[in-house]
Order: sequence, then structure tokens, then C-alpha cells
Amino acid sequence: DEQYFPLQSYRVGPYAAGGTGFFGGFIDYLTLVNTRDGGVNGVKLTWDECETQYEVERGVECYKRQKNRPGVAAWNPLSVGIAYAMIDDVGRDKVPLITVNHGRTDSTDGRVFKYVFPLLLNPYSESSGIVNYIGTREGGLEKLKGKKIVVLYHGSPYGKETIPIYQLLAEKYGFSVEQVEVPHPGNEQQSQWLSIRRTKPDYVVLRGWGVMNPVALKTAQKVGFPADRIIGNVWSNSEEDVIPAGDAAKGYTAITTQASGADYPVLQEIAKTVYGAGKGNLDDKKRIGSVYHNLGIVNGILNVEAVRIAQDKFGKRTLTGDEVRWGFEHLRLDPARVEALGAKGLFHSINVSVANHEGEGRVTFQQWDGAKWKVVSDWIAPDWALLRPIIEKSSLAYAAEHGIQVRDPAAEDASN
Amino acid sequence: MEWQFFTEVLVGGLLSGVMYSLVAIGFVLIYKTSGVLNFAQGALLLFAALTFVSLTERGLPGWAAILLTLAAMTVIGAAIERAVLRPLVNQPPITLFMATLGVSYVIEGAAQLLWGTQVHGLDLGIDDLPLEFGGVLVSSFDLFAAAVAGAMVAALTLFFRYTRIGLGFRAVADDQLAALAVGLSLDRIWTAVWTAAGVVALVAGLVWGARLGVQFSLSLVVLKALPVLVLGGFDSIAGAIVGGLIVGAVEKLAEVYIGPFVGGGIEGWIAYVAALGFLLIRPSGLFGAKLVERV
Amino acid sequence: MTDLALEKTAAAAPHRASPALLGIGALLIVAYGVLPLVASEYLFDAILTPFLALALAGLGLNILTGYAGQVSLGSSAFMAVGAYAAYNLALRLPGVPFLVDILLAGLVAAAVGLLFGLPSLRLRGFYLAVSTLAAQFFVQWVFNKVGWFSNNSPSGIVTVPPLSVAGLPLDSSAGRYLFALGVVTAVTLAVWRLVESPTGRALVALRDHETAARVIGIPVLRVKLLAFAVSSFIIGVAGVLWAFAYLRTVEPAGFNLDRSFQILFIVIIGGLASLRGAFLGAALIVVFPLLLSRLGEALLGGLFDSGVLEMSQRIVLGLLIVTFLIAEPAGLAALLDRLWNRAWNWISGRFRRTG
Amino acid sequence: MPAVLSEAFVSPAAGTVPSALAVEALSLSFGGVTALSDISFAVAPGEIRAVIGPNGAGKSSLLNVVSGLYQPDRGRVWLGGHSFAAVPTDRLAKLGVSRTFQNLALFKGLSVLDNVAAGLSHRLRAGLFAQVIGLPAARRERAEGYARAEELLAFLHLDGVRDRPAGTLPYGMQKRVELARALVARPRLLLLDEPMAGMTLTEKRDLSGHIRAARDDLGTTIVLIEHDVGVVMGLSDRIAVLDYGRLIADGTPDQIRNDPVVIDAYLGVAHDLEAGEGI
Amino acid sequence: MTIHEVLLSLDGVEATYNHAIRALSGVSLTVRTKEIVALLGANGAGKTTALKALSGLLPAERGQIAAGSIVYDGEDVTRRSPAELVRAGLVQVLEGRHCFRSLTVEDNLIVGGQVRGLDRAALRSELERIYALFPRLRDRRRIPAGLTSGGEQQMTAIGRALMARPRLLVLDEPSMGLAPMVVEGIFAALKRLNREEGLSILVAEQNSTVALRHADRASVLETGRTVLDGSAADLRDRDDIKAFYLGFGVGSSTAAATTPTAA
Ligand SMILES: Nc1ncnc2c1ncn2[C@@H]1O[C@H](COP(=O)(O)OP(=O)(O)OP(=O)(O)O)[C@@H](O)[C@H]1O
Ligand SMILES: Nc1ncnc2c1ncn2[C@@H]1O[C@H](COP(=O)(O)OP(=O)(O)OP(=O)(O)O)[C@@H](O)[C@H]1O
Ligand SMILES: [Mg+2]
Ligand SMILES: [Mg+2]
Repeated sequence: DEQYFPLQSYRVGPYAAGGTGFFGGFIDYLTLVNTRDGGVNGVKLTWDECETQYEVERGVECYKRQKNRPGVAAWNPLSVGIAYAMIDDVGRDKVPLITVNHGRTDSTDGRVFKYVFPLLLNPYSESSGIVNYIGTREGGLEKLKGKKIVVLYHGSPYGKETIPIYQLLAEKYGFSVEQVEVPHPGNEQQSQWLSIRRTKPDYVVLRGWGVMNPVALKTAQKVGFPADRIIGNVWSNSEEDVIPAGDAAKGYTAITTQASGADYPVLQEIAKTVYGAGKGNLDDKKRIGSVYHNLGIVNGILNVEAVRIAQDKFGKRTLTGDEVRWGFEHLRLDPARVEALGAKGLFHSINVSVANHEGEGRVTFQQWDGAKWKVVSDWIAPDWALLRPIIEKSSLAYAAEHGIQVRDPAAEDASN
Repeated sequence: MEWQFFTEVLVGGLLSGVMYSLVAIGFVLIYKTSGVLNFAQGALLLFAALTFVSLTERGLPGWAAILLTLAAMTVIGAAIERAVLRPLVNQPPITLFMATLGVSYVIEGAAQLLWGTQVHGLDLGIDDLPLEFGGVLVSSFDLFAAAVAGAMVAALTLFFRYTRIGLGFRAVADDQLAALAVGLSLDRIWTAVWTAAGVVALVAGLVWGARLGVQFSLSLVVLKALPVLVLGGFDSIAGAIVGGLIVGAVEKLAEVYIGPFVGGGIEGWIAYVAALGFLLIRPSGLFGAKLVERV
Repeated sequence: MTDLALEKTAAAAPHRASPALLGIGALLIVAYGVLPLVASEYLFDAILTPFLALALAGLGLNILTGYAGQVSLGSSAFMAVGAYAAYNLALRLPGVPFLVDILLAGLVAAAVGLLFGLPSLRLRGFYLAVSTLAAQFFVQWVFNKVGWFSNNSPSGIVTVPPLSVAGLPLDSSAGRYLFALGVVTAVTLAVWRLVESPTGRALVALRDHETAARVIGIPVLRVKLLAFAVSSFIIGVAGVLWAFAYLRTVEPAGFNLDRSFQILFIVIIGGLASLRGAFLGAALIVVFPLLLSRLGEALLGGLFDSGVLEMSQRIVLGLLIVTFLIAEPAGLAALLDRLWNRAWNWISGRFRRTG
Repeated sequence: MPAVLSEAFVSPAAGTVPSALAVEALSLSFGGVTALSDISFAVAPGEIRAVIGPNGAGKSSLLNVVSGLYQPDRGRVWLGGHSFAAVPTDRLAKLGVSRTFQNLALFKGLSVLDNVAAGLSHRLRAGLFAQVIGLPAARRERAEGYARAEELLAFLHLDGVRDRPAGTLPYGMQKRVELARALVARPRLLLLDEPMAGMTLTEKRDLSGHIRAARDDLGTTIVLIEHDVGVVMGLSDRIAVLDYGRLIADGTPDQIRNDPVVIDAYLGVAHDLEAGEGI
Repeated sequence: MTIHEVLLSLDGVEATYNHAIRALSGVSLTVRTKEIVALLGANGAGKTTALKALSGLLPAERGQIAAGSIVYDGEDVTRRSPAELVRAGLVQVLEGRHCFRSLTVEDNLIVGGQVRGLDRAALRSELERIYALFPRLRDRRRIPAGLTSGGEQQMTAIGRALMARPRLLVLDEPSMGLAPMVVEGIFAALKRLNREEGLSILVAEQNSTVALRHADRASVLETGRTVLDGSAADLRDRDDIKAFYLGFGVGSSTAAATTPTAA
């Protein structure tokens, strides 16, 4: 029996660094499970890669091509655009679509988006997590009152997505927020940073992408804005974002769902079993334990565990996509289980349900010391009370527009 | 206070503009001798910077890396002449333009195949600390970049002024068939010019690479250079500098003073719109050669 | 006088007309009759539908660049305009039939194209080409910036409603393909009529010698703007197909500079001022990379990772562009013509000898 | 119709008939170069008027002014009863004027037939929509245009190459296509700038015949720039001679042939129909 | 450099454009040192194609030499680049002028002399030589060549070629667009160069009267084939040949062509 993971990877083009790290980590973990355990309960894990260059049409082509292979477990495109283009299709083909750390915020509402899983973190909880972290740094959320925060965002749908939520958070906690756009690709930010210098904010939240990040850090240095007051979001948190900025990045802090570093048991095992046998996916071993690589590994853990959980219910064989979907909807990894998987401290825990496809993931913050990332915070939870109603409003509107029957979680759980 | 900020934005803009000029000069060189917009300039830039960085990362001293990179650019220049330009001699500019697009694929692919897709940091040893002049912040790195651009323009201008080669260049751009008929060695001229463009790409690639990191996005800086080109005139080195200054200043001032009213992020196109508006008054840019046509 | 020699070459021409007609007929039969029955979902969604949309965009750009001689680097902006216009029309005027939406979306694109075509009255060559980038970046910025266009979707990406025409749902892969095919056939027919008409002749006249065109009484300004409008209309319709028949989602980033280059590439590789060229070019652009990657995977997939393969493909694609341009700067259409002529001469030579 | 025409604009050959073309005190200079200086003359309807003169004398500039491509610094142009300070090029064809160019100005990518048919562009009535849909009026118009173009191709012996792209024809033939394009609209006034350059004697002879026929059959007034003195003498009713932008002589071929000023400036000593001796 | 008696020879040259259109199907001709040869033929006979072939310019027009040989100064021209040929003394004046339009008239001439690498003084005197031949150009020397009159452009093109001090000058319709006195002047000057400096000349001309008067020998092309090759005097004098190949005198095809001279 085989369980197949189609990978719409991107190893070429402007986002190649992220793609090689993430898909490298994912593949490394799958390889580990195969070599160490002989697969999941004897079911071998297989995969193949289809290069998308982060382009939607190529992603679609890959989908249409790869879906014909039997035993598809789940899709993991790591691209908002491709994910959007697949939403209809995965619904029809009944296979889960995993958009770890990104994707459509309202797909958190699994009652409407049955097959879509923005695991670990969606953009709204990310923003909320960042504000909570700033709160803790200031000594309590109430201290945010009167503070000034600038959000510097990438001029794209991705970058704009959190504009309303920051507005909302500002109202709730009484800080003022100014949101400044950097046009794609972001290789010039002189004017934005000069404006920031004039505004004199307490913090700058960097919602960047690719080359925009190092340029932001460099330009900040140029105008004399301290790096430790810049807080990066989840796509501004990798080594690739800070290394090109050199010294300018020292002290820069960024959110993450998974700590970086290779000290975790699961990474040690990968280094030993997989790379030791020459089967590692990264060309450059130095990148083992880097942010994207670890995200890929965590993503691998989540996928594999979802399969395992589903197998417990449906039998230890090749599962259908819909069965794997059930596994994802019951993906509950508490800290103890995470430790058992050798990932204690790598990520916190996850608790997915029919209604919540994100999983209440917690985030942590890490600071760049010029050579590596160092965790500087506890695991922080987002403000669910604030976010959930907005998400539901949006998802229900989608349901109405597309004629989707909203599922009743209680009834579903009862039937299973 | 307000004027101070204005000055700061203006100076910042002018200095960014010089960075655009650095890239634009490479285009000018090619346009001057083949009348074609060389879309592979971005790829050349990427290739040069990537080669240099990868060589230094493999432990080569800086000077050796530079020399090797220069050698590589020469080989590329010669190869392009032999494989692309020579067979396409006397073809319309649009065909050549398309060919440079093909060349850019090849160079980009080769660069990444050779050196991988990682993002590299590049430290030229120039600090980017803010200097203050009467309350106005100026980046020391930008000043350095401006000096580099200035030196390059001076060298090229002198070259064109004091050699007769410049005349030959213009002749080639004008009419390739006639250039062949009067005995200009197009192959040699083109090899030389493409190599020179490669050298310019190396310089621009290093300066930009120090700022952006050496990565794929480096090839996108050409988009910043295009409005500079139309504004200054495709075939004028001086135009590349003046155009760069104007574009940089307009872009920054517009972003700071107009941006907030329309939601910001207008830098991506304001330079093009400004250049367009300018072209309507002078259809071949500030210093570009006018179209010569009569019946 | 060498009229004798000339007559010989001219005389060969009429023979070619009938095979061409036969060819088109056969293609149409295959496209309408055979493919819908036998093709797989993959073929429809990953190859045929995007091919049709891109070919249509190529056709549109060909009017402007191939026939009227004005190079545009911003064509995907007009695709975006068409796509967003159709989305908003469908959203905001629910009663209006979709075919009317398409028409209106095309007209909106034409209007925007007209606006950005105004500089062409004064600019030439690469100066004009670079100026068209203003359209590219401005339009993309607007769709990014103004939430209204994406119905205030927080991510800016919109999902289009399912396709149905006159109450007939066309939401299957085959249905969307047939819809695209219908639109493309109709527009191609119209374009063919256009380029054969006196107006089409005026476009070429303008391209080849503007002064002479003016002297013989062609309204140069009007014709130039017309070229921009018609071209943008068609590219806009292509954008509608792209959004509604192919991807079914719309995001500004999908209509970026790369897409514009892709379309230009289709036109030039296919053959400027040739209708077949747009289709040949689109076929090359859609099918060839897939072929390369499948081939690369099959042959070398075990040895290298997908990144290496992809980069090698990029190199091969680049080399191919250059090779094609060198082999025949006039494009695939001309290349095929030449091969066809040679084959024809060979066959007829044979025939004459034996018969 | 202008109310009063000064004496200078009345063709001597035709008594008091108003002229088909007249220029009045035209001056034009480029930077330091004077291309035309105070030129006045008139061409009678149905006349073949040659304009000759040394290279750079201003002949082409004169035609360019008459067709609105150059704007004179001073002076006026009278065309078909209207007077212009600057001739509107866009309306030229409607005014019944067509011209050929010294340097080929064909539409290289169009077939020979389309090139010629394009000469009728100013007459088109049908709109874009009508053309695309193929409304009867548009179809008729198109068919008529091609029929007329075919006639001209036959007339100028170009029917053998009707479908060739004009750009691939040899030089001399391209010149003929250009003439056909100018003639197809049955112009009232035809301006020819060196139509016979690069032709053999036979071809020149043919072409002279065609030009004369155009005048005889259609009553077209013709202004002809040509360096082949033999052709000029044989073909034209009157000859204007320019030198350094000035009109140095204007008269019948006989007068011109024997005018010492002209001999000095242009013809050379004892020039005797040298080039066109066969005509 | 060895002196070859036969400076240039074409033998059975066939050429196509774009691998498809056949333009030459058997052209043979020779130019000896110090000789003036006229290449005659009707429109489209292939004169221009033959000249481009022999100076290596055919590839730039997407043309190919399909068969035959072209030897200049003892070497096969297809193996040398056009630039090398120019340096070896074979210089062509292209049909249709082909001036560098945005360069001034003087710069056009200077570019023409560039192959010789002249110093400033030598360049000046060479320019003076050209200006003496074409006084008109001196007045126009600062104007972009593209704006000058047709005849001035033709003078520029010829002057530019002469700047290279060729051994074999190839002219494609030099008389086109030039005033009769200028044509006479050019031919006289060429003849002088031919006599005094041994310049060999190959000239394609429609204006066969002028060409034959100055040429030593002439070749006639018809539909891409050499149909006649002989001394210019013969051609000049024998009316039957003239009538047959060059269409002089009697037997014209159109009735309208018998235009009476006004004299
Ligand atoms: N657009 C222009 N700019 C500058 N000078 C010009 C322009 N047009 C014409 N001239 C100059 O004006 C003079 C007259 O030119 P024109 O073309 O009228 O001469 P022409 O009599 O036709 O000569 P040819 O017989 O050589 O064609 C020339 O000296 C030319 O250089
Ligand atoms: N670029 C080209 N592409 C295709 N065919 C061409 C091309 N140039 C010339 N020909 C063809 O080659 C043949 C010979 O043309 P060529 O120009 O050599 O004749 P020519 O004797 O110089 O005529 P002319 O006296 O008119 O200049 C003609 O049939 C012509 O149509
Ligand atoms: Mg003239
Ligand atoms: Mg010729």
C-alpha cells in the first residue's frame, strides 16, 4: 500500500529559497518515516515533485496531472494563488488542501471549507499574535494604549490581507496604526522609511516577501531605525530574509510557528538517518534546521499524523482523500504527543476540529543575532474571541455566494 | 523641520536614482550599437553578482573572484555575439529584442544551475551608516554608489568622446547592412560592447547585491532602469545619469507627498507615468538622438 | 523582364489555398467533434483551455504589434481589465446574460486600451514599448489597491462564479473548453474578416510607412487608436476566458509583466501579422514547456531534483527561442509555410515525373 | 474657387483657365540651408510640368510643401481652388492629389495588389463594423476597389506579381507599384518625384507612355521631377528649373534647352538628350 | 600582396533568398585589375543580388549562395567576412544609398575611412578629396545624412566608399537620382582613378548609355543568368545586340512608348 503526496514545489524563480527549504524539509521527513518506520503502519509514503515556479497556471497544470495518480493523501502547494485556484477542485475531488501558515483566512471555518486546512496559523491569528507579543514586550496589553505601530506591507493581495485586522486590533487596544505599502518587489524603500522616521513609531511590523525583507532592514539601518523594534511576520522570518541584510538585521525579531535550529530529536534523526545515508534533499547541509526546512518538517509531521489518525479509524491501508481529510479534522497533537514525535519545542501543539481548521496553533518569536535565530518568547496564543466572528462572517458569506451547505460540527462528530 | 524632511526625501531620491542609472548604463551601451533594448541586462547582472559571490564564498580572494567573473562576462559577451547577434544581423529590432529575452532565460537558468538558488549576503565592506549634514540624513553607502556611477559615466564618456569608436557604434545602430558594407567589424564591436555591458552589469550587480542580497530578484532591478532610459534617451550615457536623478527624485517625492492620498505604493508606476508625460513633450528623451526621417 | 520567373512562383499560390481550407476544416472538426469526446480532464484544463485563452490574447496583440506595428509590453494589463470587468459585471448585474458581460468586458478593456494608446500618437519604437509598461504597472496597482474591484475580498483574490451560458451550465472541464473554443472561433473569424478588410490593410500601411499612409488618405490617428482599441478588446476577452474558463480565480499578480512577455513572445515566435502565428505560438508556449518537463522527468528525473531539471528546461527554452528566431525571424507560420512549400514541390515533382 | 488669381497663376498654355496647382512666393529653409526661396509658378490643368535642377536644389522640398509634409516659412499653395498656408496632408487625397516618393515609400508587407488598392483609402465609406460583418455596401466597395486596382496592375504590367509582398520586388518594379498606387485614385493632380530612377531605357519609355496616357485619358495634371533630361524634354509641356532653391527658369522644353543659365546650372555644355536618346 | 591579373571572378553562381526564392541561377563574370566592367540587365535580373553575393552581404539579407564560386584576389569570398573584404580593398556602394541617417554627412565619410585607421591630417586631406569631387557635400557636411536630398545621399554613399581607397569599387546604380552633370563628373572621376591609381570598378547600371561609354567590358544578366559577356565597345556599337538585350531603339512592346520628342 502506498500513500501519495503530490508536491507542487518551486525550486526556481524569485521564491526558490523558500521552496527548496520547505519542500526539502517535507521530503526529508517523509523519507525519515519511510526508512525508519517503513512508512505509516506499513503503508509506504510516496511523492513526486512538479515545478510551479510559484505560478498559478503551472500549479493548476500540476494538479491536473498529479491528481490522476492513485492514493493522493493531501495537497501542500505553499502558495496562496495556487491554493485559491484549487479550492473548487479539491472539493469536487474530495482531497484535503493544506495551506500551512498561509492561505485563505476564512477557510479556518471548516464548516464551510470542508477540504481546506490553513494549519498552524492564518493571517489573522498571526497579526493578533504579533500584537500580543508587542504587548508582552511592553509589559502588558494595556500598555499598548497610545503606542504607535507602523505596518509595512508588501504591495500584493497577501500583503494587504491584514489591513482590516490591524485596524481592529488598534481600536481594541488603543494603539495607533499606520499601514504603509511597499510596491512589489520591494527593492527600493527609501521613501517609506523616511516617512517612518518622521512618524517615529514604537514598532514597525514587517509584512514582507522575498527581497523586500532584507531591503527593509537595510533601509531601516540607513535611516537609523533600530532593528529590534522591527517585528517580522511569518513570511519575513527566515534566514534568507536576514542574511543579505548583514549587520543591519542584528536584533530583528520575527514570529514563527516552529522554532529553528537542528537540536530537536526529530532533526537529529533526519540528519543521521536521512542525510547520513545520502538521501537528504537539501543540497547544502548547513540549511538543516533553517526556518523553511523546519516548517517543511513540521508540515510533514502534521500530514503524516493526519494519515495515522485516519488509519486508526479506517484501517491500515491506502486511504482515500476524504478519509485523510477526516484525519486532519481530528488532528490533535498535545505537547506530550509532540514530544513523543521528537519535536518538543519545535512546535507547540495543534488541535484541529471540524469547525476550526487552523488548530489554535501558538506562535513564538525569535531574534536574529547575526548568525542564527534565538527564541525570545513563550508560546503565545492569538485573540480568538476577536477573530472568530470576523472569520465566520466571511466564510458564511462565501457559503451563501457559492451555495454551500454549512456543516454542523456536532452532528458530524456524532456521526463519526 | 518640513523643509528638512523635504530635503532628505529629495536627496534620498536623487541617490536612489543614481542606483538606477548604474543599471541603465548597461542598456545604453547595447542600444547604442544595435538599436535594441537588451532585456538580458538583468540576467547579466544576476549572473555577474552570483558568480562573484559564489566564488568568494568558495574561498577565493576578492580580486581573484573579480578577475574570474570578468573573464566569465567576456566569454558570455563573445558567445552572445557568435550565437545570437551574428546570425540575426540586419533583422528588425523587435526580433533582436525577443532574442535577448531568450538569452536572458539561458543566462538565468545557467546562473542558477551553476550556483544554486540560495540567497547570499554580499558585504563590500562599505558601511551603510547614516551621515548627518545639518539635520539631513544621507546614507554613506548611497554616496559610495553615486561615486561608482560617476566614475563609470566619466570613463565611458571619455571613451566615447576621445575615440572614433563611438562613431562606428552609432553607425552600426543606424544601419547594419551599410556598416558591413563600409567594413566595420560588427563581430568585434559587438563582442566588445556586450563584454562592456557585462562589466557594467558586474558593477551594478555588486552594488545592488550589497543592498538586496544576491538572489533572483536582482534581475528585477531592470524595471527600475527602464523609465530612466526613456527619460534620458536610450542612447545617451549622460541621459542615463540625469534620467536616473529625475526618476529617483520624482518617485520618492511622489510616494511621500502624493502616495498617502491614493493609498501609497505608487512608486511602481509613477516613474513610468512621469517618463511618459515627459516623452509627450520630447519623444526621444532628454538626450536621445532624434529620429531622422524624410521622404 | 523577369515576369516569367515571377509568374512561376505566383502560379504555385492558388494550389495552396485549398489545402489550407481543408486543414482549417479538419482542425475545427477535431476541436469541436473529436476532442470533447476523447480528451481527458488534464488535456482540457491544463492544455487546451489555457492554449485557447493565450492564443486569443496573442491574436489581440498581433493586431497591434503584428499588423499595426506598435509594440506593447503591457498586454496582460488588458487581460486583467477584461477579467475584473467581467467578474464585476457578473457580480453586480446578475440579470445580464454572460455573453453580454463578455462583450461589455471587452469594451471596457478597449476603452482602457484606447486611453493607454494615446501616447502612440507621438511615440515610436522602444520609447512607446517602454511607455506601455505604465499601463502594466498602473492597472495592476489599481486592482491591488481598490478593494471594490475584488468585491473587498480580504486577500484580493476572487473566485469567479461558475460558468453558464443561457441557462446551460458549462462548469465541467469539457464545458469550459467548449465555451472557450466557441468564443475563440467567433473572435478569430471576426479578426480574419478585419485583417482582410480595407481597415486591416490600413493597419499594415501604417506600420510600413506612416507618411505614405497619410498621403493616400488613411486617417492615421484614428486607425492607430482603433488598433489599440480592437487589440485591447480581444485581449480583454482573452482575460475573461483566462479567469472564467481556465483558472476560475482572479488575482492581479496573475497578470504581471511575465504574462505580457509571454503574449508578446507568442506573437513574435508564431509570426507577426499572421493569424495562424498566434495559434502556433500559443501552442508552443503552452505545450512545449510541459513536453520538456515531462521528457526531462522521464529521462533524468531519477538523477536530478526538479530544480535542476527546471533550470535546464529554462535554458533549453531560451535556446529554442533564439534558434527559432534565427531559423526564421518571420516566425513559425513562415517556417511552416516554407517547409510546406518544399514538401509540396517535392511531391508535385514526384507526381509529374511518375505521372 | 478663389475669386481672383493673379496673372502669374494662370497657365500661359491654357489662356485664362485657372491653374490646377499654383505656388506663391514659397520660401523654406532648414537651419542655414535655403531649400526654397520665393518660388512662384502655376500649373495649368492637364499640363505635364517637369521640375528639374541640380541635386539639393529644392525639388523634393517643393513637392513636400505641396503635399503638406513640409510647412513653408512663407508663401501659399493653391490646390483645386483652395489656398493654404500649410497644406493639410490628411485631406490631400480628398483634394484629388496623389504623389510618389523619391525614396520608395511602399507598404513592404502588403501584396502588390493591396498596395495599389490602398491608394483608394480616402474613398472608403463603410465603417469597421460593416466591413467585419460584411454588409453589402462594404462588400461592394471592397470589390470595386480591387477591380480598379487590378485594372491598374494590368495597365502597368504588374499583374504577374500581384500577390507578392511589395518589399521583395526589385527596385524598378517597386517604383512602378508606387506609381500604380498613386494613379488608382484617378487623381486630378499627380506629383511624381523621380519615378524613373533606376529603370532601363525600355522601362522608362513604357513609363513615359503611361504617364502621358494618364494625362490624356484622365486629364490628370502632372508635376514630374526627373533627372533624365531626354525623358523630361520629351514628355513635358513646360519645365521649371530650380537651383539653390530659386526658380531660375520656367518655360517650354525648347526654351529651357537653350537657356544658358540652365545649361550652366544643370544641363552642362552642349547636352543633347544624352541619356534618353532612344525616346 | 600578390597581384592577380583576375581580381574578381564569379563562376556559375546561384543564389537564393531565404532558401526559397531563387534570384541567381548561373552568373559568371570576371573583373581584371585596372578594368571597368559594367553589369547590365533589366529590373529584377539579379544585378543587386550578384553584387551583394560577391561582397559577402547576402547572409545579412537572409540570402544564400547555393552553388558556384566567387574568388576575390585569389581567395574565396564566402570564407571571409565583409569587413575583411573591405580591408582587402573590395568596397561596395549599396543600392538605395544606405547612408547612416542620423550621422552627419561628414561623419558618414569618416566612418567610411575608418578601416584605414587614418590620423587626423590624413583624414582631413581624404575628406577634402571627396569634397572636391562633390562640392555639394561640403555645404551639407554638418547635416544628418538622412535629411539631405536624394542626390546628396547618393553622393555621400559614393564618397564614403571612396574614403576606404578601394582596389575594387563595386557600385550598384550610382547614377540613380543624380543630376546628369554629376553623373558625368562621377564617371570622369572614377575613370581618372582607374587610370591613375589602377582602381578596378564593377558597376551595375540601368543607365547603360553612360555605363557603356566608360566601361571596358560588360556583362548582361537576364533572369539571374549571364547571357552576354563582351567588350563594351561591341555592345555600344552593335545595334542588334543592343536592341535585343538592352531594348534600345526599335521594336518596343507598348504602342504608347513611341513618344515623340518635343524637338
Ligand atoms: N528635413 C530637412 N532638414 C534639413 N535639410 C533639409 C531637409 N529637407 C531638405 N533639406 C535640404 O534642403 C535642400 C533641398 O533638398 P531637396 O530634397 O528638396 O533637393 P532635391 O532638389 O530634391 O535634390 P535631389 O535631386 O538630390 O533629390 C537640400 O540641400 C537638403 O539637404
Ligand atoms: N530580400 C529579398 N527577398 C526575396 N527576394 C528578393 C530579395 N531581394 C531581391 N529579391 C528577388 O531577387 C531577384 C533579383 O533581384 P535584384 O534586386 O538582384 O535585381 P536587380 O537586377 O538589382 O533589379 P533592379 O534593377 O530593379 O535593382 C528579384 O526577383 C527579386 O524579387
Ligand atoms: Mg529630391
Ligand atoms: Mg538592383
